[in-house]
Amino acid sequence: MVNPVIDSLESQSPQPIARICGEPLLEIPQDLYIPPDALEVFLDTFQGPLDLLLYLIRKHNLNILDIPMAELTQQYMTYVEMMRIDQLELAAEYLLMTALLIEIKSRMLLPKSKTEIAEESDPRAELVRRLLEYEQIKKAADRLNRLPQAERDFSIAQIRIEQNETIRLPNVNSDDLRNAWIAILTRAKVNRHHQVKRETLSVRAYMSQVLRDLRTRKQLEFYDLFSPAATIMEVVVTFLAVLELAKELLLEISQSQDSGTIYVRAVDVA
Amino acid sequence: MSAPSTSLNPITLESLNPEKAKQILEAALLATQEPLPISELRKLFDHELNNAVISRLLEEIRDKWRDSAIELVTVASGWRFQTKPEMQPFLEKLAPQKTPRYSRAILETLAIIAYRQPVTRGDIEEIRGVSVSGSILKTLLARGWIEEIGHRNVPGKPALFATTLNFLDDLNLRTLDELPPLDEMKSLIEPDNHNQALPFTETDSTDHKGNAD
Amino acid sequence: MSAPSTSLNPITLESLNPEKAKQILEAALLATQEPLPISELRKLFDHELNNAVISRLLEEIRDKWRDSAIELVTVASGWRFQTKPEMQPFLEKLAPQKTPRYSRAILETLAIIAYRQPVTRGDIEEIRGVSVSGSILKTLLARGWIEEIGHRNVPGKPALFATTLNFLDDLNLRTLDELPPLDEMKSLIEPDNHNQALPFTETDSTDHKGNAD
Repeated sequence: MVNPVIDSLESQSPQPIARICGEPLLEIPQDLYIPPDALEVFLDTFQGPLDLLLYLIRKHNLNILDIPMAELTQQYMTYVEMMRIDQLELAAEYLLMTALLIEIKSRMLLPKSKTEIAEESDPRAELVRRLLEYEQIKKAADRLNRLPQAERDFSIAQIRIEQNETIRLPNVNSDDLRNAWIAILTRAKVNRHHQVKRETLSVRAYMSQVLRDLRTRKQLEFYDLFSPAATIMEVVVTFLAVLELAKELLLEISQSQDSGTIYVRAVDVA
Repeated sequence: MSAPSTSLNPITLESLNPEKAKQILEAALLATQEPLPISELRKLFDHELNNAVISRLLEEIRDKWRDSAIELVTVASGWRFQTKPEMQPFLEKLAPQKTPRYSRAILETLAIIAYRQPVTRGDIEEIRGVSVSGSILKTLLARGWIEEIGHRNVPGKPALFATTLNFLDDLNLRTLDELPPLDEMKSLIEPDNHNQALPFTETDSTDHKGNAD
Repeated sequence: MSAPSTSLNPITLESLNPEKAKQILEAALLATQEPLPISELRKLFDHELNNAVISRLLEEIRDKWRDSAIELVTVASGWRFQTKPEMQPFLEKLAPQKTPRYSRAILETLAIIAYRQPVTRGDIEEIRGVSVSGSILKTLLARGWIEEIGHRNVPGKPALFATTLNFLDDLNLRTLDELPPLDEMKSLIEPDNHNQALPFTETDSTDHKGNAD
């Protein structure tokens, strides 16, 4: 069983990895010394403690175990002090990371029994796993950002649809009419003084038809109202329609003499 | 499937030739719904091309597209691509326009005229319990769904309205009898019989319907 | 087919030939911002053309446009026309403000959601090692790239986030499989002899332990 190994930080890095533990110690403060007034840049540069640690490992070939914890902790605390001003939450995360590093270090330094080594996972393993997972996502984010992106890298064609200037008329179906009726009747029921009569539509339809006929010809002989081809039912309905029209004062029926011709006249508007 | 050469060499204004310029104009016009005036299009080339040159290029683009489904047109505020009008029936199948709906007042008026014709405006107002604006009747008259078929012989001689054949056609009905029956409204209406001005009973009307067909 | 002029004779489905069909498809695709799936495009022809025919026509259209300023592409939710990337520098001159660019925090959050979905905010924080501000998720939600798809059944019932079809569309992808592959974590932790310098072998760590003190 071999412990996990962090791959060379940057395979493309030309210089050999510094193995002397003193070397990274010199570099880190140089690279990471951030004057307080440049704090925003610092916060902008690193996404958090994982990112910072990854940077230290990758750029400076930092061996996690080589980090002099006292010094690193001191550095971290400096940053934490700076961050406390307005980024308390972030400061806490850096602090937690420092604590974790110290814990790892201390556990590595403790003598272990053989059984412990066999059973217990390497204290660094979890940190390494997290670092690698973070690094994986960091790279993925970068690649994602390099994919062509709508609006940023290309525009979507969208031309106008030319429409004829036809006015669209609302459609009505017979259910709409029935619903309208129900609404009217519901109201009518509330206002009981309205008398809503129920009758067959056929008579109403014939009433309209008789009036229509009278519109073209001012006066009709009563018998002309009845088509010879009409069925008995039509004759009856037409007759009822004429009676109803007369009752509603929609037409006038006149007969000048007994058994004479009965005339049906439209109401004279003029 | 070799990549077009244009994607390999970035276009610069220095390497601009008329073909490239036309491509850029096309891209801008195809990606923009609003008309683009020439003054705006000149920005594409950092104002290095003058109005006359751009106008000429636009004319060439217009000619090039003449036989396709879309056309480059010039309108008051500039140039734009649009689909040709004959494409509209097809495009409507993708996004059927929402058909407007008639207001409740119009529908109720129409229902009253359909079920109670012939009626005067006064009848409608009495049934609806509110006044009926002239615009409602005008709308229905303009639609060709109702017509004046006479006048009631009462003071003022008010016009009588009835539905038209056109109304039946538009509603896919052959006769008024095919309108939904009002039977189920019985519960809503006064169940007394003395109001029934006409002798027809339910069964009669059914018989009649059968005969009329 | 008698008259050649498309603009004079209304196009009917009966008179449809492949050229006309392609014109109609082009008009629809150019006029619609959202990608159109074939199932939607079939509506243009009242479903008279089957998927295979429409696919073939689309391929032909794609070939026809290959050398122009815009291209026909297929993305997660269908087909659409878009300008070629090399046109973008010019188009930006028309609307310089509208290009969104995202911070690393947003991109990392997006990457976690894209590659590990569905994830909770806690999952994202765990991977990034920092808290995730609400504004990051809001930005991605507002762009329509992520959505809440449920809740994890743990105390607090945290929301689960996943990427949307729109995210794939905007990145010119058809499926999540087309995302750039993740680096294999295994390769990073595999022991390899070039890197003895690295600390994480048994022997190294022992050595360093001595040094560090």
